[in-house]
Amino acid sequence: MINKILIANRGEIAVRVMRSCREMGIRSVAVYSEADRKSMHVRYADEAYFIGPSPSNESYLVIDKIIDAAKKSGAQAIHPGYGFLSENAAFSQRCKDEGIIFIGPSPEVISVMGDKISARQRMMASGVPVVPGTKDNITSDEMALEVVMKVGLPVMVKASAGGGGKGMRLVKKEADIVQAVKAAKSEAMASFGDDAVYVEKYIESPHHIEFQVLGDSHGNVIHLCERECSVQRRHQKVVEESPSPLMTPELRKEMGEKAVAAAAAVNYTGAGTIEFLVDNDHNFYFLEMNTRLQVEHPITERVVGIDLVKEQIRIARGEKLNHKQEDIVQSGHAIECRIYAEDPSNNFMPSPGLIKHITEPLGLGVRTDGYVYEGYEIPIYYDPMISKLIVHGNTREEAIKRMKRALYEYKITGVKTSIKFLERIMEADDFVNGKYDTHFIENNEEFLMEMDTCDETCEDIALITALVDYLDKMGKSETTVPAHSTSSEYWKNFGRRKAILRW
Amino acid sequence: MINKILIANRGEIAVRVMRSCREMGIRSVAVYSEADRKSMHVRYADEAYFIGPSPSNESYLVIDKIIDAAKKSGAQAIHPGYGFLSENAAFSQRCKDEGIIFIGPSPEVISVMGDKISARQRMMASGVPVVPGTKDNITSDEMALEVVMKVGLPVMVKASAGGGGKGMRLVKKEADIVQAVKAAKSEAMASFGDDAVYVEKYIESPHHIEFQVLGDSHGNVIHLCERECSVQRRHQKVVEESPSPLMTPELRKEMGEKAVAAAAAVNYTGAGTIEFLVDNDHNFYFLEMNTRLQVEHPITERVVGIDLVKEQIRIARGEKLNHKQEDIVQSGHAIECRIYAEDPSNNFMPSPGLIKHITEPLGLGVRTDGYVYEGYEIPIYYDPMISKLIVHGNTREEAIKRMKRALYEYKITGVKTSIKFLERIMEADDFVNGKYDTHFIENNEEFLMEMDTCDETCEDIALITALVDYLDKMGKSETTVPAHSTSSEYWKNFGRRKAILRW
Amino acid sequence: MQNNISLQINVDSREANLKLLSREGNQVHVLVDDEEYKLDICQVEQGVYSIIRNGKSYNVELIEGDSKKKYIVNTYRNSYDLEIVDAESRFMKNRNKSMGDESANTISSPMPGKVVKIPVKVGDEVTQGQPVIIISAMKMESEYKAPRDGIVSEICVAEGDTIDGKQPLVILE
Amino acid sequence: MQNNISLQINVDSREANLKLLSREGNQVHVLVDDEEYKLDICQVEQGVYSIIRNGKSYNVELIEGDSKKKYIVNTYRNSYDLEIVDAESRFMKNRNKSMGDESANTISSPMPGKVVKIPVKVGDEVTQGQPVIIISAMKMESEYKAPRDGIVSEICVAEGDTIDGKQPLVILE
Repeated sequence: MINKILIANRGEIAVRVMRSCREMGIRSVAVYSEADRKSMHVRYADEAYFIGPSPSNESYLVIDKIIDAAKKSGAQAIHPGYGFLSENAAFSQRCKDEGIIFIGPSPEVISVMGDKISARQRMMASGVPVVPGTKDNITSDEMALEVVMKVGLPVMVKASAGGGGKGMRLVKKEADIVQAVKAAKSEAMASFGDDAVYVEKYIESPHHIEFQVLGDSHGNVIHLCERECSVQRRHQKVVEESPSPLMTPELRKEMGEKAVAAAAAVNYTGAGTIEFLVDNDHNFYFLEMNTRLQVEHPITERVVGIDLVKEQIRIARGEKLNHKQEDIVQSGHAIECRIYAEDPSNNFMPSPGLIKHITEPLGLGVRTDGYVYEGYEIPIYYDPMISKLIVHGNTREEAIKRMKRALYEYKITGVKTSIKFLERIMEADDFVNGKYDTHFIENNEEFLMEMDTCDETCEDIALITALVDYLDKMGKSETTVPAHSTSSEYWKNFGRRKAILRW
Repeated sequence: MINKILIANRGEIAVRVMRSCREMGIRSVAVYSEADRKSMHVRYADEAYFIGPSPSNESYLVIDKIIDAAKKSGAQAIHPGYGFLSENAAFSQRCKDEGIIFIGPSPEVISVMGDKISARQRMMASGVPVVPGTKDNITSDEMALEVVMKVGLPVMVKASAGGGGKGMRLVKKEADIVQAVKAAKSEAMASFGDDAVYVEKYIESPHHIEFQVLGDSHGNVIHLCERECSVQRRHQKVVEESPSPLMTPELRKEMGEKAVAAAAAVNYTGAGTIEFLVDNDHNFYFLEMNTRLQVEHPITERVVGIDLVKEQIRIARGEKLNHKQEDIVQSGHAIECRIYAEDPSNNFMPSPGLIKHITEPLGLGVRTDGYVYEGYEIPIYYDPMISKLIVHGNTREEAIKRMKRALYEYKITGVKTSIKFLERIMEADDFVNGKYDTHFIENNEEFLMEMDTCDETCEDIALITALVDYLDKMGKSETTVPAHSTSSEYWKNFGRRKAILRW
Repeated sequence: MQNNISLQINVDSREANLKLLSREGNQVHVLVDDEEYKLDICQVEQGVYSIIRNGKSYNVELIEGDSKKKYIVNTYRNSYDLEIVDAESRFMKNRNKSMGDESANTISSPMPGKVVKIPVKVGDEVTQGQPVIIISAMKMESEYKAPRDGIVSEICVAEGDTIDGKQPLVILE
Repeated sequence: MQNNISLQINVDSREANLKLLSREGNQVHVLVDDEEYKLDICQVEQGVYSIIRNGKSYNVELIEGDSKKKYIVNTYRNSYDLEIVDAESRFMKNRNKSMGDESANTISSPMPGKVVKIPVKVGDEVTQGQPVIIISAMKMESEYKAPRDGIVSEICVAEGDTIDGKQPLVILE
């Protein structure tokens, strides 16, 4: 019996988990750092415990503090959300040791799937396709040529310790391989102090497509179809949709079966995601598994009609899955846009600060999962995501138009946001036509970054607004009677009402 | 081609219509009275025209002014919303005469269905069941007895000019009919100066169930299933749901066919609603037809997955219906609660005023259709409805729990609202069990009106909050440095931030 | 730091004594009558407070009433009308008492609206329960009745006037 | 009523002259350079204006910048940084000009954050483009570089400090 859950997270995901708890009659317990006393998850929860200073390695990442709060509150289970401790095997183990239910997979599963090499081996053993190549260090020219022979050109040479594109070389001709390995090794050594590199097949026009899976503790595993996540900037997802425009019923069936096989291979329990790379010819390769809820889970919730957090909790309670594979159908089309506090015109620099005004989109087919409110100051310590905007339409076309409508309604002042950038994505031909891969943003950079233009009227109206505001402000600070008092009853009332509002 | 639509309405419905216009790439034109300069529909629209003083009979009900604004703006069509001119045959006719598309049925259809007697006759002629009895004045004892013989007991004697329960008599025994007619006539004469009364079958445990219909100009008519609207207070709907807990597939099929027959009988075009009275034995009777969009249309939109405003516009453009009857299925369960600015503890007295603070519910399965915002003053001239809260769940049980969660999140201060009253409805056994009829609110009055109790702690916390606020307020007005400055950096920052927020 | 401030707050018939024992940042220590409270309290939005006590999270909304000393305070389940009583308000109250209770003579409407009809005129004798003014707001008309027998001494508004909530409309002698 | 008030407002390189010809309630009549505007303008929320001009409805949001005379103004499609210029600001500007432009010597961050690393010390010679301070905010680190060759004359913050946006961090001689 679970009647109280501690949510070891903050921001929108903490609030989102608490919503489902409330609908299930389960009490929710928040934990918060110094910077988060006023955060929405603290206000929303039934209980709240302070866990230390603002930097997450002194609060949200400290296992002892989370466990301590769980014990104080008497919570029987912990939901880790995403990020923070959600894929930390030691945390899952510690919960187990303390007799607290961890809402997620076992420590063993997190370990196996958390390591790229062990995950790859497990997948190969279970017949799930992986990107052809090797993860072994290339120690000789012969070895490099052997891999090229096996997987076929083009290939990518990558640094084992790598990241950020350093130590990477694309090889299209066999003649170039030896030189590429040499160059990559030297760059890897310079960048990471480690010259280990490996060779992998290079996937052209790659699509990032992932499958949501659910597994219960009775051995049942199903998938809830795919999410298309190819709109990425610096490997960060920006827009996701379900179904994928690339998908066919045959490919969905095949990939879904492999996703289920992947999860079943590790006796997966809970909600998880199998990420694949897919090329334009519908070849697909296992990329990694996320053993937690994804940021973009709401689009799946909307098209298959399942509350994933509720399913996670039911599975954690030891219940059998509510649904059979054949019951799962996607209905209509859902798109999610991630709204970040960042400045697209200044290299997407994060923009923490005080929310001075916010209007969230509402109405038919629109879901907003956020956590900021008017007067809230977005802290500098955490992720810049403000909220997620999820829309649903009967068709992809309707969903795109609805997203544009919702973005139009979304107004945030005080911090810079990615809203206008997202509007441009919704208007980009490649996106509208559903013909895009992970190169979408770089391929369309010029269009996406183009400053919106406006005729001079628009600018003049901005000037006049500032003039009126400035005169009123000056008038107010000099006299108690507004300088602009006129015979109009409405204008007078406005002053009076504003005074009331401002007490 | 329609690329600009004037919305001859205000409040939530005007904004709701504009949202669909925006998604269709159609420009929207608002009209506004003096009291509505700051209303959301004016802010949301692409264009806005002033149409006169605040009382609706000097603005929103003045056909000339609406037509004038339509011409000025160049709108090709007018959407009337609900209320105001939406069921005014003269307005529909005037639009026709002016060459403006009226988004609704023809003047003839509005006239026929707007008159109770002609509508009843048309329905009888089309084989749609009506409440047995007569609408003719009872002029003799024999005539009264004759009706009783024909329709069976119990019967209701009603004043033709009646309303508000005056001149009404319930008759359960044949012996009482003559006396009842006499008494009703005398009361009717006293109340309305007209002693005409008629006799109708009395429906026990009546359910108010209505069917949404759509008809195109090519003769196609379909229904979009039912809405259960029996939770009423003084004949005002309070909560609606779809499907109806009373419904069976057989009854739905039968009533749906009659609803389609009713609409087809008048060659109905556009969206309309056939209201029925249904008793516990599944006998049903035509009550009236609403020849416009209903307040509660969103629950149908959610369960059948159709945007009704878009359908209205498509039909007005002369397009054929997008859907066939066999494509229409209800998926899951939707509930709508109407949020009013009223004081349930003071006889539901309207409570206009300034919205000081508002937090709207968000997240999975929740739709809010509203129009007020922080700092908005609800005018005294119009309907006290603030917004509609629509939730969807896979089951009725989930929908009720989600509604409770959403009502919990909904915070409005400054005006009294019906939110707590709606929460009690969601908790009432009769509602939870789906066993209710139009007597629900009176039958459960005691439970619904019960003041929520709270232990003393709750009251003490309220007192302490007031204390803290009062001391801060006093401190602020006396010194520039907050009186409560302490060593805590957070507290100091709070003061600073608030100062920024309040410029 | 504000320490040892005492105030009386009235809510319904209760006259509660509050004593602020200490306040350090968000942490307040208060005595309400004989009950001690240690709370973490902070204003998160204008008029909205978040309170944590013994791990429990409370949300309290607060609106100023007719005066700076009056509040409407909403907790999740309840709404309270509070009045802060200090020396000044005690003096005013006593003075009002000695002048007799004005309010029993005044007919007013709790809500803003429009005067539809005033079926009485100054000097009219009215009996308890007799309608003296009809106000319309949001398409609903409400009759306001004489609270006792008496003579109409003043009519403060005219038919067709727009009125604010709680303003005096008709006064009996 | 405020009539015939004139002000200069700068936006980017444009120096616009605004003249308020008349204002009656929501109705304003303004000359912007040579263009006449008659608008219905009203503040609907704090910092949010609704404007109607020739039947078109505009929504404009406005935030005060670093000073009372600076605004960030958002129309639907664009965002403008405006500065209102009056006698006082002209004087300040001229004085600053004669004192030389300070800003070219100062390295600052546009956003609040935490100082991760300062790889230089006072007296160090730096070359244009050399990183002088690294700031972290929201899990992202940004390097700020010397705008020109020079010598570090002052370091205003220490590693580990939390900083506000736009405060001076490192100053070159």
